Formats: sequence, structure tokens, C-alpha cells
Amino acid sequence: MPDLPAPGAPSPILSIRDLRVAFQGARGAWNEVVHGLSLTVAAGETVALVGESGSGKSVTSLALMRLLDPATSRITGQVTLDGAEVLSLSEAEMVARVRGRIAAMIFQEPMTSLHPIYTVGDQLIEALTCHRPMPRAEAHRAAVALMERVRIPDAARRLDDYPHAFSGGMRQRVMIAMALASRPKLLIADEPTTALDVTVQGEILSLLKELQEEYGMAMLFITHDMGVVAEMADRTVVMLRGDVVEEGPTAQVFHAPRAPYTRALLASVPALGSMRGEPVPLRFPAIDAASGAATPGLPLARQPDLSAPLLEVRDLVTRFDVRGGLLRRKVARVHAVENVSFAIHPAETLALVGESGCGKSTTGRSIIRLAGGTSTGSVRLDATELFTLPPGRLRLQRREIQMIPQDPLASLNPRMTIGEALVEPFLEHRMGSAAEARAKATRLMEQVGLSPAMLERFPHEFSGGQRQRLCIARALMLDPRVIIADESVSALDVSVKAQVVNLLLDIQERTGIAFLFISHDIAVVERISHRIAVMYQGEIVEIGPRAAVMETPQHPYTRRLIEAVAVPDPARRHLRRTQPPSELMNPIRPLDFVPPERRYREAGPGHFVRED
Amino acid sequence: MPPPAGPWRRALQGLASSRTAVLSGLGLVLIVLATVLAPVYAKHVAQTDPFRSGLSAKIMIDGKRSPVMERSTEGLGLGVTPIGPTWGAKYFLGADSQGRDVAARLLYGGQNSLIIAGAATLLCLVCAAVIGIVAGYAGGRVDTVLSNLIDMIWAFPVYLLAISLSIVMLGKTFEIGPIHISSSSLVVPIIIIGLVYVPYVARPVRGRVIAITNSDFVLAARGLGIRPSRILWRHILPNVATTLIVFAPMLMALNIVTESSLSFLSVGVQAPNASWGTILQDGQALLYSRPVVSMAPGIAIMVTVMLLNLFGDVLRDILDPKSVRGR
Amino acid sequence: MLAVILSRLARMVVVMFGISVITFLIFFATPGADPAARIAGRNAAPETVAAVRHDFGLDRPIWVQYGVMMRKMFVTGDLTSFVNRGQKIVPTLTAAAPVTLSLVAGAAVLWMALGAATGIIAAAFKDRLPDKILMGVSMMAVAMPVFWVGEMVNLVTQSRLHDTWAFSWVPPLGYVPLSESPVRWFLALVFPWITLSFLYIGLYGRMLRTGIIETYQEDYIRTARAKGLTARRVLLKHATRAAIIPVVIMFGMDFGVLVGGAAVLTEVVFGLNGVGRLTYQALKVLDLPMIMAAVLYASFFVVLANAVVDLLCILIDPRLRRK
Amino acid sequence: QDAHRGGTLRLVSVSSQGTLDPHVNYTSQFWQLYAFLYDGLVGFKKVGGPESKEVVADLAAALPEVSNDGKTYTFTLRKGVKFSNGKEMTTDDVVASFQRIFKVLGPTAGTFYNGIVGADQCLAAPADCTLAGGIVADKAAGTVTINLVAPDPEFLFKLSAPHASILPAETTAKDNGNAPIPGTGAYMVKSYDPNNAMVIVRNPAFTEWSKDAQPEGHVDEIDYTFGGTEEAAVNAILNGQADWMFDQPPADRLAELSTAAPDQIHLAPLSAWWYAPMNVNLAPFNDVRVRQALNYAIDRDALVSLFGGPALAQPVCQVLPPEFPGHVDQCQYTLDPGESWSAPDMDKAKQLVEESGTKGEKVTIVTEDNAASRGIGTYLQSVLSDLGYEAAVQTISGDIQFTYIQNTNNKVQLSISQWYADYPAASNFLNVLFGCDSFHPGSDASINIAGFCDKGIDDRMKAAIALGATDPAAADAEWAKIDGAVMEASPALPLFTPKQVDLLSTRVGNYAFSNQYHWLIANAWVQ
Ligand SMILES: Nc1ncnc2c1ncn2[C@@H]1O[C@H](COP(=O)(O)OP(=O)(O)OP(=O)(O)O)[C@@H](O)[C@H]1O
Ligand SMILES: Nc1ncnc2c1ncn2[C@@H]1O[C@H](COP(=O)(O)OP(=O)(O)OP(=O)(O)O)[C@@H](O)[C@H]1O
Ligand SMILES: [Mg+2]
Ligand SMILES: [Mg+2]
Repeated sequence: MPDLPAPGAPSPILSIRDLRVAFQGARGAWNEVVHGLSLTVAAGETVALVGESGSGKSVTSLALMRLLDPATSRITGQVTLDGAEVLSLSEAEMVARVRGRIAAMIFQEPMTSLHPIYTVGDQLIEALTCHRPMPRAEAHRAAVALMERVRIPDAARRLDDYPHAFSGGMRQRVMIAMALASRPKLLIADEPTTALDVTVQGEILSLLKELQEEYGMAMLFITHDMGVVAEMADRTVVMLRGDVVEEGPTAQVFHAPRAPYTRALLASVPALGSMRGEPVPLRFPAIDAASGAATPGLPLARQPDLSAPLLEVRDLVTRFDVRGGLLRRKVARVHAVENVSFAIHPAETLALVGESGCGKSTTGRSIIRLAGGTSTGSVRLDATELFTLPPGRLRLQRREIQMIPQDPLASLNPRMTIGEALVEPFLEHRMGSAAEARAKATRLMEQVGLSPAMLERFPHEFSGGQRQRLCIARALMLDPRVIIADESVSALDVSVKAQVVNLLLDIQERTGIAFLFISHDIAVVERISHRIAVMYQGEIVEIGPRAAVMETPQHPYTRRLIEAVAVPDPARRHLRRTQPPSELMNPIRPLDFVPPERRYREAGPGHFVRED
Repeated sequence: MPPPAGPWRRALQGLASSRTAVLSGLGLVLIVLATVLAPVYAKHVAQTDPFRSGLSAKIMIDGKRSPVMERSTEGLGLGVTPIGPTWGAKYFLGADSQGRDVAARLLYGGQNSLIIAGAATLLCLVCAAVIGIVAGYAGGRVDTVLSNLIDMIWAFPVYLLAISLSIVMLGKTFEIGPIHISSSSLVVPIIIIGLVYVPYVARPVRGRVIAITNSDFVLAARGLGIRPSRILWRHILPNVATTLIVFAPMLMALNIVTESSLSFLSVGVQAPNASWGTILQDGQALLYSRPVVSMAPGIAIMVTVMLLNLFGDVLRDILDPKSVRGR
Repeated sequence: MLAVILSRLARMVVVMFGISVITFLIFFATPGADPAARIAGRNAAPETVAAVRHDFGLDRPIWVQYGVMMRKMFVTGDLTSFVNRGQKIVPTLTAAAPVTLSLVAGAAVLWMALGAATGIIAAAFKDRLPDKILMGVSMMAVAMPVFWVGEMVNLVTQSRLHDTWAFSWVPPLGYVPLSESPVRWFLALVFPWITLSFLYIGLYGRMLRTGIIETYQEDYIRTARAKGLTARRVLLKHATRAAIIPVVIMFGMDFGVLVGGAAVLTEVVFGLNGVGRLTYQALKVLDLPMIMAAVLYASFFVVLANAVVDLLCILIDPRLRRK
Repeated sequence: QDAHRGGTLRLVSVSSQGTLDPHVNYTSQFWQLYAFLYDGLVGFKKVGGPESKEVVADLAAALPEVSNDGKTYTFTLRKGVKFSNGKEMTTDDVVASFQRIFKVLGPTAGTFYNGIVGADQCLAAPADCTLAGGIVADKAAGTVTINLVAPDPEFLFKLSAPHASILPAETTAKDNGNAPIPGTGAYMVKSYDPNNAMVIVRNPAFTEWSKDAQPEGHVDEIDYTFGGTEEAAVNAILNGQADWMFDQPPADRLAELSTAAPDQIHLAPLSAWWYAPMNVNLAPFNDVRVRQALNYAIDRDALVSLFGGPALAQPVCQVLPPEFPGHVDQCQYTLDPGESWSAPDMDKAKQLVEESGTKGEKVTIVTEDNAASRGIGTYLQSVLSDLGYEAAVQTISGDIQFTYIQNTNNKVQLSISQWYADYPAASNFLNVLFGCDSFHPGSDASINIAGFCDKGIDDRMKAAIALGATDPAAADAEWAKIDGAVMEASPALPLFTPKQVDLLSTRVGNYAFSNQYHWLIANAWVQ
């Protein structure tokens, strides 16, 4: 049971009692997704609501604000927001009293949460004036002040920009500014940093913390990232499938978790630095969901064969033309990948890390010549130069080097069953008969931990983690020698993430496959890779053995990247520094731009750092 | 574990669970059935031949034999007015200017209208799919050429094509292999109507193909070393199919209206054959004396089109809630 | 900007050239279209027919005829009709344009206003009675052939109920120039406007409703609501503005073809001598010069409308704006 | 002063009819206007009734002296007649006008005026037309002499046609299109926009010289509006918004009109013929039995129904219309052959078809896209089916249909057409429609649509024309026989003779109907 505030404690800003939310599904059946949730948030307090995807976190937050469609949803229970009985208010009263006044909200998707066809200033001013009518000039001034407050550089000028001209982090700042406009007493933040880069995530979190203090707001912080919880929350509420399973002060929840689920959750969290001293990649511990008992993960048994590189990339450059105007003429170029060189050996995993948009995926795609744009350089697989192969030969060569795409759902044809999708490449490469293909598909399904019966299903009938495994299985159908795994685990829940990482390591151990593991999640990278390459704005700034890069990072960017990672340990809160906001922009360069010459210095054996 | 439902099955289930879809579907089936049963109605109920002029026919009403074409006797005695609705088995909706049973013709006409509109819809979808897919997939110059072609069709007066074609075809029979196409054949209006809305469909199809061609799963297929022809056939085409299917009912509705417009301009189904359009046109000549002759097909078109639209709306919601807007 | 205009012009020229060639070829492949015989008149002597053929250059190679026709249309501007001898095509077309423009522009105002109202109200009352009524009516509007509606309107306003108080003000069919009498211009166009716009009110209303409802799924609407905006403001300012873009695209295309002559049925039924009716009549008598001019005129507007729509979209949707 | 003088007459029509040039335009709609816009040397008498077939002197002071065995016509011009531009008419204008007929490639140049001496050269080289020896003017005496190659009993009729209007000599020798040419009539065209309206006002230079030839009109202005539909025109007239419609009121409205507005309707017989030419050179109609069978089979009473009933059309089974020169009531194709039609003879028809052995053949009927023509086509289709043919109807736009069915290349078997007399002479029907001279295979201009060319009958027609010059009565008798002979061969289905329906507003008075010009607009008044 959640403990209620002791008598005499300040009356809570938010108190939820026995909240139940149900949605109307097909044929009018009601499907309850939040089952009797109760929680309170006191003034000035930060409460984290954690839980895996689909556990009902967002639904709860939307229910508080009565933002669910009344036609298809049903909310019961009691929600009191600063004395207002939310569930019994009319829509008009909600508008007049609650939304934006008592409570404001920030959402997960900064990219889509701003209206694309109004300027940022318009939207900010609207938020300011809708509760407190004021002259336009004053509102304008207030808006600039707010933008400055959330540390958007050059605020006055950027007020007239449209959201699409802002990066994700900047947009999230605007969202925060909007939420602060009417000085709410409660800020509900629904995964405000999930879609952002680690570095930006850190900035936003510290900004939130800072503002919370300054404004004396309470905060209901929703996330699935235990690291973030540890950073932010005074108290933590853990949700599982619509129920609260544990509730308590954050430190207590982390150090002495009571519910088995909480324990399992914490065990699966990849913690940065936990690999210190481990020589080889290590599997995640296996967790028993019922008891929460963990069996420690096994290290990878197979060693890379360093005698000769399997894949050798040299001076890879990929640029995209930016076309503009109605005429669609070239106006600039995106230097997505710039002079990237590295090698991967059999049974080795090279991780490519870096913030969003730095060119990781493009590097991966360029290697198999699927990037579009113009690529130059050299990619050799064994002795075959891929960049000069004619299309027909290249098509056959692709068997050897497979890519697991970033977004598994999008990369599966929605109209093909999984069986068809798996069998198709096998048959295309004439690797055997249909029956053999079928047999192999069945085998692989079992290997990736799925039931062969699922071969008849369509992609949408799988969960995210399952889809990721399907893509792995599909790639394995061709017995490739190299797999480029593009953010294969980033979008997954912690527990699923652990499973997939373990799966990849199993495969490597069994087949000696080499991985190019693309990720921005350094904690995972630390576990899985032999070597790490850090990318920044299309270039590799540091590359070397895992331990060297992680423990003695040389390049400032690498350091920043590692520092920014939230550590799932409330005792080690370290975010509360004021960092200058760095706006990530696409590496767009004018047409006549000449990239500077780069030199690398060797910081240790096989550890190279770009000289700036 | 429940058996997995494919998207088609799900679509069917969705349709079955929507009251609107079931009712409108039922209505459409009824209309089709009624038109299919036209010969039965004509022979056994109305007992007339709706394709023979009945200018001198007589009919028993209230035990009195009266001519179907009533000659005016009052005033100057000008004009001949066909018999109005009798609300009986014979001449239920009255006669047209040739003394034929309007109700029977309405049913027969429905056959032709539905066949024309249906076949034209099919033709249009096929053409649009080919143009859209080729333009979207090939891109570059091919795309430019086809996009211009689309613009041309869009700006071209259909009626020029219609009038010319109907004259060129006049009295001739073209034989292309086993297919005979004569001027009175329905093929002429089908071709014309089929082409009119090609741009309407080809444009969104092209857009969709471009989107799909750049989608991750096509990229993935290429990464797996799948042949381009197979990618087109297995990956792109099926995904365009929804767009096409969503268009179908709406297009069918538009085509019924277009067919009637073509007949209104007397390019379409040729006498004595009927379609709702030609009956509407006949009725236009009787608008002031026997409005029912033009009301009947007008209402038939309206009801059918409404049912198609209702059905199409549901289909759209089920197949692709975010695609085609409006039309 | 100049380059943009030039590329649009190039596209326009390509489309217009293609269309004119097709039209030309179709004409000469059509039996019974021989202009010489028809110009010469009924029962003309063969000598006369031959002389006419020579006089009109119809005995010259077909591409020469095409060239001559294009020159007469665009350079000298003295192209004359094959059927109404001496009727200059270009001035006739320009004289008909204001009629069509009056019809289409007025109807467009009506359908945009009522279509928007329909869509917004229906979306606001989604699945409730007003929505059902409005959608029912607009479904009917979409389902009724326009000429049929026109005929019925005429039957009622011109004949059956003309002598009642309700419709006694209805002027006879036909167009009155705005310059002649704004009041009579307006009265003469009231029913044509209503008839023409009926279909589009239905179409646009439905389209806008769907658009608004879809937009309500977007994250930014949730943001707007969370800010504490009133439901009306969210609907009008946030949802409608975003949902109106496809409507504008549609509007551009429809307006283009209608001004180009696609309002023919309305014009015919209401006896308005606009471009559509002109085209229609030229088609009925296969008057090549007139058809040619009308077709080129229409394609001009179609391509123009495409261009204008592109521009409009950029104005409405800043995402499409790139420096 | 005339109490009825003044006011504006508002006429409406669905469409205009092209060029204003009286030497070129060949439509009854505009000929009706030329009646009071232009004059020839002679003209039809502008009165209602049978007298309207008479030719009277117009710009000529008197009917011409005919000499030289009917080959020379001498006219003395009236003095003081002015064109609407104020210029006085002289013999120069007459000579120039006759040359101009050829120079502008007038439609009848080769059929009406080819008998003038020098016409051959003019037809061959229109631009250099002089008609030397054909038209001789004596300016001082004010006379013009026309020499013909051969006597032509119909020449005065031809001179009365608007194509022989006298125009100012300086008028350009090409089709003047929509630009009005000054005329000598009581009115002149002030403005003309074929897509919109024509405004006709009084000719300021006009003074009445002969009430019969060119009466001074009553109204001051005539506004002729083009556009709209027939229904709309009827409504406008009933609502008092227009005075007259050129087009026939739709059949649909007739019953209503004949009870609601009987006083506003005027019926007049026309010298016209609705018929269905059968192509005698194409199967199955190359067999005379089939043509006859169809003639027996059709129910002309039903056809009359289609046209609006007996008050509006009269069933016929011969070529020449009633009350036309040469007409004698005769009907071969009826139940009891005799003078008039009674009922179809289906048995005979079926028997003939049986004999011909053509049963089951395909027949396509090409009709115009108006209600009447399409209705007849549909009816004929029904009859042909009864006779055992596989018949189909094809409707095409009127203007194209007329040339389409003429061309033998198009292989039209059966079509629906009409013929309106240019002038009251039997040859204008029989010779034009069934003479060998009007059959031009492969041309769009071949008015002998049936392709009927019987040498014997053709010779008889030529002889009858010649006879007309000396003995009109005997010629008429001969024409009656030729009519019978043509019908014997049955190249066409006579359908009916239509009546003209003029629907006028209540304020129009003094309705007069001329066979030639139809309603005499200038004779009517509105106040
Ligand atoms: N509008 C809706 N209609 C029906 N079901 C819904 C709706 N919104 C959410 N759900 C269901 O409610 C459950 C909880 O969803 P919710 O979005 O709250 O999860 P979450 O905990 O926020 O997950 P995530 O971390 O992925 O955001 C899910 O099973 C989801 O499918
Ligand atoms: N097809 C393309 N056309 C133009 N620009 C592109 C294209 N693909 C990628 N880019 C640009 O290239 C840069 C690198 O993109 P890439 O997808 O490789 O980044 P990433 O490191 O994978 O980022 P993320 O972590 O978000 O996946 C970005 O700025 C992106 O906008
Ligand atoms: Mg969520
Ligand atoms: Mg990426």
C-alpha cells in the first residue's frame, strides 16, 4: 500500500485514489488498463512513475488532465489536483481552472508535440495569454524571458522560427517553457527525455530540476529509465501492467527493493562502469520474474580472430545533397559520413557510438551501399571491394554482410507473414529448396527464442522486442559473416534489452560472426563490444579497445558522452550542473565546403584519438 | 492461442462488426440483385419488353383500356404524354417517351450502369496503378514524363474523346483477338470513363509508391539482396493495393455519376439499351410532364452512390485510417 | 523566383503542346468532322467544297496545318472558327471567361465557407446528431449528379413555383455582366452558385471533417489542450488550420479545372455562356479551332492551379519552406 | 403614324448560327433575319399565308423582262435605295454582289447560280470572278441584265434567296463573319456576338418602297439572345421575360402549353420533310424489297406521336410535302395503298423481308442527339427488330451527323434527316435529294444521302425542270409522277411533315407566317 502523507504534512498537490481507466475496444468491450492506482505528490516534491512500456504510465498522466477521449475511455476513482476534484469537473472548468494552471504537461515526443504551422513564439504567447490576458507586447516580452529561462540562445530572434527549425532538445525546452508559462503547481513530465540523446537528456534533466526548485513546483516524472529515476526522483512509484507494485523513497526503492519485479527491473539495468575490469563482453544476468532472483550472466567464450580483418572500411565519405526551393536545386550538402576508417575481425564486435544524427546509421548503410547520396572510399569484405562491384554481383555479395535495421517494425513488410519474410532472402539467393528454407526458418525462430508457430503471423502482431529478434533471425537466414546491428536494442524495455543483447552474444559465440554494433546507449555498448568507435558529426573522434575508451577516454566529446549518462544510483546524482546547451544540428555544409584534414594520435595500443 | 488473423481477415472482421458497413453492403447487394433480376421483373411482373417501343401500346386501368401514350385532347390538342406512374405491376413508374416501362428499364439500366462503373473503376485502378507505380518507382525522367501525362489527362476534355471515339467506333466492329468491340458495346463508355479519373488515383499512388520505395522495409529487402523486380512485385504492389482498394468505392460512385453525365451528353450507352444515365436523359425530355422518369434514376444513382460512400468510409477506416482524405 | 516561374512555364508548355497535338490528331481521325464540307454548307457543289478546302488550307499537310493554327492562335490572334465562320476564337474565349469566373468564384466562396462550416461543425459534434445530419446531407450532395440537381432547381424555380412569392424574383436563365447590373448579376447567379457548390460543399465538408478528426490524434493537439486552451480554440486554431491543407490542395485543383471549363454541366443547364458551355458546343459541332483554344485554356489553368497550390501550401505550411 | 410602332422585341435561341454574311450563311434561323436586313433584286412577298410563295420585285423596280427563250433577265433598279451606311445602291453594287457570291465560295454558288454565263470560270477560279457576259450593267440606264446558259424556271426563286442579296460593292470579297455588312433592309445589325446576343435596330437610311417586298417594321429594336435551353426559353416566354423562341418548344411542354397558353401558340405548315434515307448501295438496303418492307412496316402514326401528336405532324409516304408545287396525295406504303396513309402493313413487310433473304443482318441507325431524332431512331430500331434484323441505334451530335451520313465512306445504312425547302419548287426536293448530280461518293457533301441514282428517273427530273420553264402546270403533274416513281424505288422512309410551332409572348401582335421566311418578325408588333 502506498503510504499516505502523515497528518500535518503539507497537503498534497495531487492525490489519486483508486484510479481506474478503461478503453473501449472492438465490439464495444471495455478493457481496463489501469487498475486502481493511488498515489500522492506533495508540493515541491518529485515523484517518479516507472514501469515498462505499456504499463499504463501515460494513460495515468493523461487521465489526470482529462485528456483522454471521453468517447472511448472511462475514468473512475478520485483525482484531486490542488483541491479540485478533476473527475467531476466539466470540460470548461478543466480548461479554466486546471489545465495549464494547476498542472502543466510535457510529452515524450518533442518532435511532434509542437504545432508545425505556428511559430514557436505564437505557441508560447498563446500559453501565456490563455490564462492571463495581457497586451501582445507584454506577452512577447514574457515569451522572450521564458525562452531565455529555458536557455535558448538568441531567444528574441528564434521566437519567430517554426518548430521544424529547432532540434529535438530545443523543442523540448520550448515545451518546458510553455508548461511553465502559467506557473503551474504541478508539472507532469511524461518521458520528456526518452526521445533525446544522452547528452541532451542530461541538459534537459538538469534544467527541469533547476526550474522545479526555482518555481517550487511539484513534479510527476514518468519514465522507464531507472537511471533517470535515480537522478530525479524523491519518491518512486513502480508500475506493472496497470498496478502499483512498489512505492517509496527513491533510495529505498533502489537499495532495498521489495517487489520481485522491481528487483528484476533493477538487475537488468545496464549500469555504466559495471564492466570495469571485465576483459570480454558479458551477458546480462538472467532474472526470474517471479522471485526476482538473478543468475549472473556468462562472459563471451569466443575470442576475436585478430589475424586478418574481415571487413575493412577506408576513407568512407557519404554526402547528401540538400535541395531547396521549388526548383529542388542543390543548395547545400549534408556531410553525414566523413573519412571514416576502421576494421572488424571475425568474431569481433565493434561498437559505433555517438549522438543522434552523427552519421552512425549512414555509415552502416554506406558499407552495404544502401545509403543513397554519394559515397566514396573503400569497403573490403575479405578480398572483395564492395564499392566497385556491379549491381548484380553486389546483390549476391549482400548475403555476406547483413544489416539489422534501426526500426524493426518499419523494416518488415506489413503484408508479408514472418515466414514469408524469412524464407524470401534464402530463396532469392538460391541457398536451397523451399523446404530447406522453411526448416531453417523454424530453427532460427527457436534460436532467437520465438515459437515457430509464429511464422504465420504478421509483423504487427509482435512486440517490439520480438520484432527485433525477427530481424536478427531474418539476417541470420543468409549465414552472413558480418552483421551491422543498428540501434538494435535502444528502443526496448530494459528486460527485453537484456534478452536481445544476450541473444546477440550467443550467436556470436556460436557462429563467430562479426558485429558492427551501432548505438547511442553507452551502457549497453560497454557490455557487448570488443572495441568502440566514437562518432561526432560524421567523423570518428576516438576508436580503440573497449576498456581503453571507456576508462581512459581521451577526446572531450567522448568524455562528455560518458558523463552524460544517468547512473541508476540515487547516491551518485551528478546532474545538477549548469551546462551550456549544445544544439545538435545536421552537419549541413555549403556546397563549396572543404573538410579539414584530420590526424589521429595513438593513445594506447589500438587506441586512436582525433587531434583537434 | 487464438489463430493469428491476417490483415485481410481483420478487414473482413472489421467490416462485419460495423453496422454501417453491413447495412450499406446489404443495400448494395440488394441493388445488384434487383438489377440482375431485371429480366424476371420485366417478363413476369411488368410483362413488357423494355427494349421495344410501345408507342401504340394500350393498358387496362380500372377496367378501361387506355393508350400508354396519351394524346392531349384539351386546348390545341398538342403533345403526347406517356402514362404516369400506375403504382401497379405494369408501368409501375409509368412509361418513357417511347412508351416503355420505366421501372423495368430502371432495373435493366442499373445493370449497365453498374457494369460500366464497375469495369471503368477496375480499368482506372489498373491504369493508375501502372502509371503511379512506374512513375514512383522509376523516378527521374520517366516520372517527369508520366507526371506530365497525368496533367494532360486531367486537363483534357473527356467529352472530346467521348464524342470522337463514339463516332470512330460507329457501326464498326473491332476485333482484337477474341474480343469484339462494337460501337454499341459498353466498352466505349467504359474506356472513356475509366480514363477520366486516372490522374485522381495515379497521383496518390505515385506518392505512396515513392514513400514505400524509400521505406525501411524496401531498404531492408534490398539489403537482403532481393531482386528489384521481386521488390516491385512482392513489396511495393501489395502495399499500394490498400490505397487502391480504398479508392474503389469512391471511384465507383464517381463513375456512376460520370456515366450519367456522358449519357446526358448522349455519348454512352446507345438506345435501345438503357443505363441510369440514359433514362435520366430520356427523363429530361419529360421533366415537366412526367418528372418521375428522371427522378427514378436520379434517386437510384443517389442511393447507390450513398451506399458506396458509406461502405467506402468504413473500408477506409478499417484499412487505413490515415490515408486518403475526403474524396 | 524567376527560375521557378520558368520551370513552371516549361511544364505548362509541355502539357499544352501534348494536349494540342492529341486534340489535333483526334480531330483529324474523326469521320464526319471534315471542316470543308461543313463550312461549304449543305448541298454545296463539289467545286465549292474543294475551293473552301483550299481556302482554309485544309489540303495542306497536317503538321503545316497545326503550325498555322498555333501561329494564328498565339501570334496573330486571328484564329477563326470552322463552324461559325468569321468568329474570332480568342476574343470569344476571353468574353466567355468572366462568365465562368463569376460562376466558379462565387460558387467557390460559397463552398469554401459552407464546406468549412460543415466540416468543422461535424467534427466538433463527431458521432452526434449534428454530425450525422451534416454528413448525411453532404453524402447526398456528393451523390447527386449536378445536371440533375440543376434541372430540378430549374423545374421548381422557373416553372412550378415561379409564380409563388418564393421564386418570383428568379430572373430568366442566362448571365448578366457584373458591369451591367451588380444586382441582376447576383440574382442570375444565385441558383447556379448553389447548384455548382452543392457537390463541393459535401466533398470538402467530409474531407475537412476527416482531416480534423485525424489531426486530433496528433501530439500537438494534446499539447494545446494540456496548455489549457478552450475546446473551441483548439478546434478552430489548431486542428482546423492543420487539416485545411489538403482541402486547399484539392481546392486549387478543382478551381483550376472548373475555371478551365469543367463547370460545363452547370453552365449548360443554367444557360450561362461560359467557357465550359463554349467548349461543349464546340465539341458538339467538332469546331477544331475553338476546341483547341478551349483545351489549351483549360490546361493552362490546370497547370497554373497546380503551381498556385504549391505556393499556397508553402504559405500555409512552413515545413515546406526551405531557404 | 403607326400606332404599333416602337418597342423592343426579345427573341431567344439556344445557339446562334455563325457568320452574319448573307452570301454565306445557309441557315433558316438567319435567313429569317435577312428577310428584313437585306434585299435581292427580287424577293418573296413578305406576307403570311400561301401568297408568301410569290416572288415580287424588290430592289428591281419591277419583275424582270425575260427574253432570249428564258435565258436573259433584265432588271431595272429602283432609284434612291440606300444602304444602311448611307450610300446609294447602284448597278455596280449588283454586279459586285453577284461576283461576290462566287468569290466568297457561297454554299449555293455551284448549285443555284452556276447557270449564269461565266459561272464556270468563277467556280474554277473564284478570286478572279467577273461573270463577264453573265451580268451586264448599264449604269446610266440603271439596268442589269443577267444571261443564263440555259433557261431556268426556278431562277427567280434563286434570286430571291438571301445568297443573292445586294451588298455594297466595296464589301470585302471574303466571309465577313461576325462583322455586319450594310444592307438595304428595314433594319440593320448593330452588334453581334455569336456566343451571347445580336442587337438589331432600324436602318436609318431606310424608306419603305414596297410593303410587299420590304415592309417598314413595327418595332424599334430586336434583341436576339443566344444560350440557354429550350425549356428555359419556354419558361422565359411564359414568365413574360422573352417574346419568342427560335427553337421548337420541347415536346414535353406542348400539352401544358396547349391548355395553359393556347393564344400564344401559332401553328404553321412547313415545306419540310422528315425522312430516313436508306443507303441503296449497302446491304441490306441494296435490295429494294427490304426498303419497301421497311416502308410498309413503320407505323407513321406512332412517329407522329413521337413528334407531339397529329396537331404537329402529318404522316406522309411521299417526298413532296402537302401544298407544295407538284404534290398530289399518294401513298403506296400503307395497308390499303391509295391517297393517304392508314396503318402499317406488317404482313407484307415481313413477306418482303423473307423474300429478300436478308433476315438477321445488322443495321445501324444513325440519329442526331435531339429527342425527336433519337426517338425515331429508337422506334425504327424496334421495327427493324420485329422484321428480324439485328438493329442498333447510334446517336451523334447533330452538326456532325449531317455530314457524317452523307459520306459513303462512313457506310451509313440508315439515318434520320430532314429537308427544308429553299424555295417552292419540286426539284428542290426530288432533284436535290435523289438526283444523280447530288451524289458524290466519298465526300462529306453529298446531299443524296441514300446514294440513289436512277438514270431513268434522273432524266425525267431534268426534263421536268426544263418543262417548268414553259409549262409549269404540266411540269407539276410530271413531278407528281416522279414522286411516285422515286417512292416506288423507296430510297427513303418518308416519316412526316412537321408543323412549325411559334410560341409568342402575350404582348406580340400581328403574327404572320411566310412559307419562306417563317414568322415575319418585322411584321409583328409589341404595342
Ligand atoms: N487510446 C487508447 N485506447 C486503447 N488502449 C490504449 C489507449 N492508450 C493506451 N492504451 C493501452 O493502455 C495501456 C497502457 O498504455 P500507456 O501508454 O499508458 O503505457 P506506458 O506505460 O506509457 O508505456 P510507454 O512506456 O510505452 O509509453 C497499453 O496497453 C495501451 O495499449
Ligand atoms: N537520405 C538522406 N538524405 C539527406 N540527409 C540524410 C539522409 N540520411 C541521413 N541524412 C542525414 O545524415 C546525418 C546522419 O544521419 P544518420 O541517420 O546516419 O544518423 P544516426 O547517427 O544514425 O542518428 P540516430 O541515432 O538518430 O539514428 C543526419 O544529419 C541526417 O539528417
Ligand atoms: Mg507512455
Ligand atoms: Mg541511426
